[in-house]
Amino acid sequence: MSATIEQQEQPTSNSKKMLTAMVGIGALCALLIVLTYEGTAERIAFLKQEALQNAIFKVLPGIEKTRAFYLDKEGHFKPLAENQKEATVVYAGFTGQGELAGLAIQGAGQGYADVIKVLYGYNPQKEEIVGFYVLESKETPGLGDKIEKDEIFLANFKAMDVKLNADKSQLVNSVTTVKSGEKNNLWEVDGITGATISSRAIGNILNESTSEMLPIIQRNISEFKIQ
Amino acid sequence: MLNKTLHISTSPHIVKGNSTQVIMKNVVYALIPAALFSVFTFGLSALLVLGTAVASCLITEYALCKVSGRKVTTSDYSAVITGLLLGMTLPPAFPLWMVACGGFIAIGLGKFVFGGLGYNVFNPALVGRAVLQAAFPVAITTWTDALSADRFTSIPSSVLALPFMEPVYDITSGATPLSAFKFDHHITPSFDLAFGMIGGSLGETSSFLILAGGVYLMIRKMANWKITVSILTSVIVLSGALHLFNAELYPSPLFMLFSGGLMLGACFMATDMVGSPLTTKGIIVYGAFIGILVVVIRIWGGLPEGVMYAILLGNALSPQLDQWLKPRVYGTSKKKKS
Amino acid sequence: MSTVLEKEPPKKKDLSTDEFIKGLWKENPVFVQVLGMCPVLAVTNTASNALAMGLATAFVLLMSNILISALRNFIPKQVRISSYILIIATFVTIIDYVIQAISVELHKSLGAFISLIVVNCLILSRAEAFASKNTIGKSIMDALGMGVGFTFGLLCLGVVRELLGSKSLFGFQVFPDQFQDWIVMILPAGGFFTLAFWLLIFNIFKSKKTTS
Amino acid sequence: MKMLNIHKDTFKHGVHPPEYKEETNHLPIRQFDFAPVLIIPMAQHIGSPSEIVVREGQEVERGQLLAKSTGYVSVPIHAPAAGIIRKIANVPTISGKMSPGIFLEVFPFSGQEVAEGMPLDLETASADEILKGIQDAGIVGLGGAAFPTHVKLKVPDDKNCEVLLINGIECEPYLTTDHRVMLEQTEDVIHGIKYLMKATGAPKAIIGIEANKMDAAEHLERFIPEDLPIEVKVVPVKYPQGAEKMLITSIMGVEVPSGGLPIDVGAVVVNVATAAEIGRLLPHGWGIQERVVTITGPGVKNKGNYLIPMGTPLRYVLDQVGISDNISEVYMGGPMMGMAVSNLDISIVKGTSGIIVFNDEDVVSRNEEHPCIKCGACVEACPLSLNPSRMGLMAKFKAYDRMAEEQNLLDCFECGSCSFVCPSHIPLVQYFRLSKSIVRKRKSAKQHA
Amino acid sequence: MNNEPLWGIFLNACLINNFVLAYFLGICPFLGVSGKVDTATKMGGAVTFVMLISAVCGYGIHSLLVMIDAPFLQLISYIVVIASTVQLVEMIIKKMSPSLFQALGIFLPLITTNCAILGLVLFQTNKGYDLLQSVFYALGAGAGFTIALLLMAGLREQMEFAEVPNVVKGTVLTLLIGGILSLTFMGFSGLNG
Ligand SMILES: Cc1cc2nc3c(=O)[nH]c(=O)nc-3n(C[C@H](O)[C@H](O)[C@H](O)COP(=O)(O)O)c2cc1C
Ligand SMILES: Cc1cc2nc3c(=O)[nH]c(=O)nc-3n(C[C@H](O)[C@H](O)[C@H](O)COP(=O)(O)O)c2cc1C
Ligand SMILES: Cc1cc2nc3c(=O)[nH]c(=O)nc-3n(C[C@H](O)[C@H](O)[C@H](O)COP(=O)(O)O)c2cc1C
Ligand SMILES: Cc1cc2nc3c(=O)[nH]c(=O)nc-3n(C[C@H](O)[C@H](O)[C@H](O)CO)c2cc1C
Ligand code: SF4
Ligand code: SF4
Ligand code: SF4
Ligand code: SF4
Ligand code: FES
Repeated sequence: MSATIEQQEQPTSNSKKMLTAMVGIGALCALLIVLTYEGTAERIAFLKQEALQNAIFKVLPGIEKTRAFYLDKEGHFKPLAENQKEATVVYAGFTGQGELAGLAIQGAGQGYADVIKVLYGYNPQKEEIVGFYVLESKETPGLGDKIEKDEIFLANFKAMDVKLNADKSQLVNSVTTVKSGEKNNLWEVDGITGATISSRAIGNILNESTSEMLPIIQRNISEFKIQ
Repeated sequence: MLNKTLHISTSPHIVKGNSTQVIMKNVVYALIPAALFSVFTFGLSALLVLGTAVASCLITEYALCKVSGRKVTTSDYSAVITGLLLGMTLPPAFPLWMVACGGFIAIGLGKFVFGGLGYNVFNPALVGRAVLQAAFPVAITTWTDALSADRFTSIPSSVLALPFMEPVYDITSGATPLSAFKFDHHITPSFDLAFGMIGGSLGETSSFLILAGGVYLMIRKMANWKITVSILTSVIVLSGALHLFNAELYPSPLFMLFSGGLMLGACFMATDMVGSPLTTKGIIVYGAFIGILVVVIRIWGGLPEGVMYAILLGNALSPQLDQWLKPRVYGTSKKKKS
Repeated sequence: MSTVLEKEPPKKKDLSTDEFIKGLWKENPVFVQVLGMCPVLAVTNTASNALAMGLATAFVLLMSNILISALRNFIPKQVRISSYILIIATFVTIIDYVIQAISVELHKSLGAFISLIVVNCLILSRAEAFASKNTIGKSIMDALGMGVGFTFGLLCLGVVRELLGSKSLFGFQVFPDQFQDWIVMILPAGGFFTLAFWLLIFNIFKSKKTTS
Repeated sequence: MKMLNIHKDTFKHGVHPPEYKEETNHLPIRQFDFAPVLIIPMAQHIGSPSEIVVREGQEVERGQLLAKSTGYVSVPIHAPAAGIIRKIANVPTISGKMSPGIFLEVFPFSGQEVAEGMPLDLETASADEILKGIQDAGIVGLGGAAFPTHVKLKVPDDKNCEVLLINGIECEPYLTTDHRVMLEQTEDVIHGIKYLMKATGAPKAIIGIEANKMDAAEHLERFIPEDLPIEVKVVPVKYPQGAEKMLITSIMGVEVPSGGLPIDVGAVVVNVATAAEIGRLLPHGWGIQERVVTITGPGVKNKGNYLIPMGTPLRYVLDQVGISDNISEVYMGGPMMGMAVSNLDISIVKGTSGIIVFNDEDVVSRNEEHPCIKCGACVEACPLSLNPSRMGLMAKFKAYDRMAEEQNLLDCFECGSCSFVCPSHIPLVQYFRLSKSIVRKRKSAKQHA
Repeated sequence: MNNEPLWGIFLNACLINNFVLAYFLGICPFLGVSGKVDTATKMGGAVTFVMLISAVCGYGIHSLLVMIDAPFLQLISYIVVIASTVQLVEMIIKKMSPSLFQALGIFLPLITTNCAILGLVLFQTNKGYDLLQSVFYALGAGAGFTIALLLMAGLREQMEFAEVPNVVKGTVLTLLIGGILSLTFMGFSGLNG
């Protein structure tokens, strides 16, 4: 680190004094930071894990264990090792008996204010979305943030029809958002008045994510095993 | 006879016709037909909204002048215009207390803090509306259907909502042609658009009367026709090109022209000289900028309507336009800039 | 609240109390110096965010003032700014981890603005203008005064914005259910308007005082 | 007959005030009676005032030298009538300042023959002799500025005069003096142009006339001999086409550089009445004694174009033509640039081109002033493409130096177009006049310091 | 990890979530250096330039930190890198083009402690942009910053000669104009979606 600092200052006559000062301060700072990091890392990791677990349990009701899988380049799901970082990760939820009960999938897309990130639960047997949770959104409080809290809106995702066609290549009915109160089919999202844009964004995110992920998941459903 | 004391004034000793006050008065006249029509289509609530808007603007202007010890300027009609135009941009079932807040903001924030008439850089009525839209986005996008049967006998309960309380809607909320287009890809027939049998703000529903008022002002040289023409032309050209390219996705220029607040904006709001550039070149670019932005926001943006934002941005850009398109002073070379 | 502060006569004898008081009122970083405005506007959409941000800043201010004051004779002139930045960045990193360890939610709502305390001009300006020239004791008082003054400023904004924007205070509902939220207050524009509003009040108050 | 040269080009911007010329433009020039006493101020031209060479009680002939020039930028003054010098005292002038002046009691029964001087033959005289002759004749610009003409005609050694522009534009409303001069003193005009061309060395002359004086243009066209390189060009009607910069742009298509003079683009501009005066006086070696003045306006009973002796008191003039009971303001010059008269004891001088009398109801200056609404009318009017709106605001906030630095204030020639169009009735020109004088004062103070 | 299109990133940073008007980054120069169009232009140029360089360096640093797995050094290394690049840039410009240094010189040190720059690098890391995306993000943010600063400067120059009430003059008016501008920029929302 002190190397980076040196480059910032031109060497002058009393450069030795400067060097000692900077190295000294650098060392002190590094010490402080590392101490804090070590002291808090565990708790932070725990809190983060807890938050994620909570979300997964929320979108996949009735599961007892989870395991993360990633999609490799050949289009297969592999268990995710600890600290491994991959682009596409899904979380499989298992019942107490170790049976696959559902998959928690992340989706993202442009909302009214910024990108919205969601996590939704997919039940591969029933071919339904069974749960929905907003991971991140900057939608307007009081308007767009109803997508996180509005009971009626969240009810859309208790049992949403996302059936694939016979050869498992695409959705039978794409997910669409309709005007508030006009929902007639199980694959439709009943919009929120005053937050049409946000609710439409959710529909789009789900539609995109399901069209892309579900065919792959269904093809490789056997790869999700608890151990 | 010749011992009379003479007055002295400085040249020039003759002046051209219209004075500021006369211009302002005529803008009010030009707005009245469209305002009356909105009362006809939306009934009592429209009357109340317009009345409250004008009254709150006048009261605010009077109060602020008094408080700051300035000359009271309520008689120059400009606050009346601001009030009328603010009212025209609001939906008919808008709570009156919010209208009053809008009037206060329009004059206070939009005009007074800048130094009063002539010094404001943004269109006061639109500042009022922009704040209202950001503060109460639900109320300002709840539309009543036009020509409801009981419009002259009953007042929607939302209009009379208690101050600072959330309005309760007992009306069926309709869609505006623009939101119907944006969210449902439904195009309203042109006839309905032009003659106002549609939902929308008070001043969105009678494009023809507004255009007529605007033309009256332009003929009397009280509004700059170049602004209006520049806006409308750029809207027609851009949306026309898009429509030719893909008529499914992009609505026709006719729809663009007569829907939403474009006419009101182009004839009465963008033409407010206070916020527009001084030079002819600047004015034309300003108009084109507004027109293009309206189309862009309507077609690609998140919001169904963009006239208000386009005009406010045009206002913000005006000083720059004046600077960039500053005419070369006679007898100086191009390079010399200040 | 402000009038109460105004009436309190500065205690002449105790110099360190002076340092404390000036940050609260006469040199209030938000209302008088208008320093470090970015967090002021960005994270004051609720009172709790404002408080957390204020305290975090105050913490960094205090710790870096202490350290810089302690090291003031050791740091050569040429590298002092770099050293200050290094020290400040260290404490910001620390408070960042501490907040994460307290609550992930809170960390999320303050977002990148915790990290941005590094560049808050208030801290660097106190380091340069005060801590580098004064004893640890005085620097602590200065940092406390400025920190509390800054937190007070943030709270003034946060309270107004949260009350009007979501009818609550520190998350507890204050106004009745039917109260119409002014959503603009929690939007960026609301930040500008609220700060302008407080400065306006301040100006009116000052001009009244000078005329009377 | 040559085809009339109708010119479509004109300068940018400008305004179209109502003309009001039809009331006097058909009225031939009439000789005005001599007033019993003529009051002749010494400061009636730009430059240093003339120095009196006569005594009180002295009898003078018409055309005799009363005062001599006191330097290069100065001209002599000649007696406008035969009479006796009654008094030499300070007299008021239109600017409000006092000036030394001569009270000349006119001999009532004199034939008023003009005393012969030193004739100047066009064929034999050199350019410098002509310039000297012009100065000796006391000639100053009759277009309004009253700047000594010989100074203007002197072409600097490093420059060339390529064209002599004769200014017959007369763009001010109401005024018709130049119009009548072109119709009635045609020969003098052409004779004067010959002198002027010789004096400046200009190979050709162009007479610029606005399209509302087609009769004068056609008349001149008919009169100009085929072999003379003199052209008549008719330009569209627009104020202030008569300003020399605008005239040069309209006719030559070039711009006089900011801060420069017409000669920088190879032109010298002379008013048509000035030319006529040169053509009339020089062959006889006379001095200037009278000039054509349009007297008009709603408050005047006998409107017309009059040949009035220099020094005739304004009070006498108004008495003779008759004025209405409710007069309110009297202007010397046109309504766009002319000055309001505060004192009727001033007299007609060489620079007086018109007298306009307004009644109470015609006066516009009492219109209430409103704030500038940024309508841009003034910007569209200013012939120099200045920004009067911005300058008006800057003047209000006393940012005079910045007006000069950023807004080219000193280029403004106070034409009044901006004030004329301003719907808020802001006295813009008045602001600019004041600002210019303050800036000039500060500049010279800085130079002296 | 992020597949936003480049134009969307640019628009987002420039207009929709303008750094100054929506994220409140760089408020101090927005309030302080927006009095004159001329200086505002130069400041905007300088900030854009430094943003671009910082974004590239920040991307490099981030990759490095991921490699050595030391996330806790992120902030401190970012700030050090930004400070050094600014100083390096200053030195290079001084050598290469004294006239440019004349124009930008006074602004460069100010930029060191400008939160918009640090904010940019932090956000780009949070969003997981790759190098090209980061460059577009920086260009958008810089352009947006410049636009906001220019608009404000134009408006403030206009307000120099206005009868602004005394209690409003100065920072209050600037903030109010900033608020209205911020409202106005809301019109761009959704343009990238
Ligand atoms: C300040 C403001 C914030 C807004 N925030 C959101 C939002 O977060 N989500 C959203 O969908 N629409 C938002 N909107 C858009 C309007 O509410 C828009 O008119 C509405 O989404 C249209 O839906 P409606 O047809 O149901 O009224 C916002 C508008 C404004 C003015
Ligand atoms: C605004 C303005 C308008 C003028 N209009 C005329 C005009 O119509 N006719 C004219 O002869 N001179 C006019 N002048 C004066 C000319 O610029 C120029 O001084 C004159 O033609 C020179 O001739 P003189 O010196 O013989 O008077 C005007 C000047 C100004 C500033
Ligand atoms: C001090 C002074 C010096 C001048 N010198 C010259 C000159 O050398 N050559 C010239 O053509 N005009 C000269 N002029 C005349 C002006 O350019 C101009 O013709 C005169 O002021 C009247 O023009 P106007 O009525 O258009 O303003 C001079 C004027 C002044 C006040
Ligand atoms: C043609 C014309 C259009 C106007 N448009 C508006 C407007 O849109 N909003 C407004 O508040 N005032 C408008 N006014 C009135 C006046 O110019 C306005 O109150 C000033 O902006 C206040 O300084 C208009 C005036 C005229 C002459
Ligand atoms: S006073 Fe008028 S008529 Fe005379 S020269 Fe000037 S503008 Fe022309
Ligand atoms: S008076 Fe000056 S500013 Fe006004 S129009 Fe004439 S030249 Fe332009
Ligand atoms: S004409 Fe008058 S009101 Fe119009 S811009 Fe010019 S000064 Fe302002
Ligand atoms: S960082 Fe610079 S611009 Fe911002 S407040 Fe501090 S000194 Fe001012
Ligand atoms: S620029 Fe953001 S805190 Fe100063």
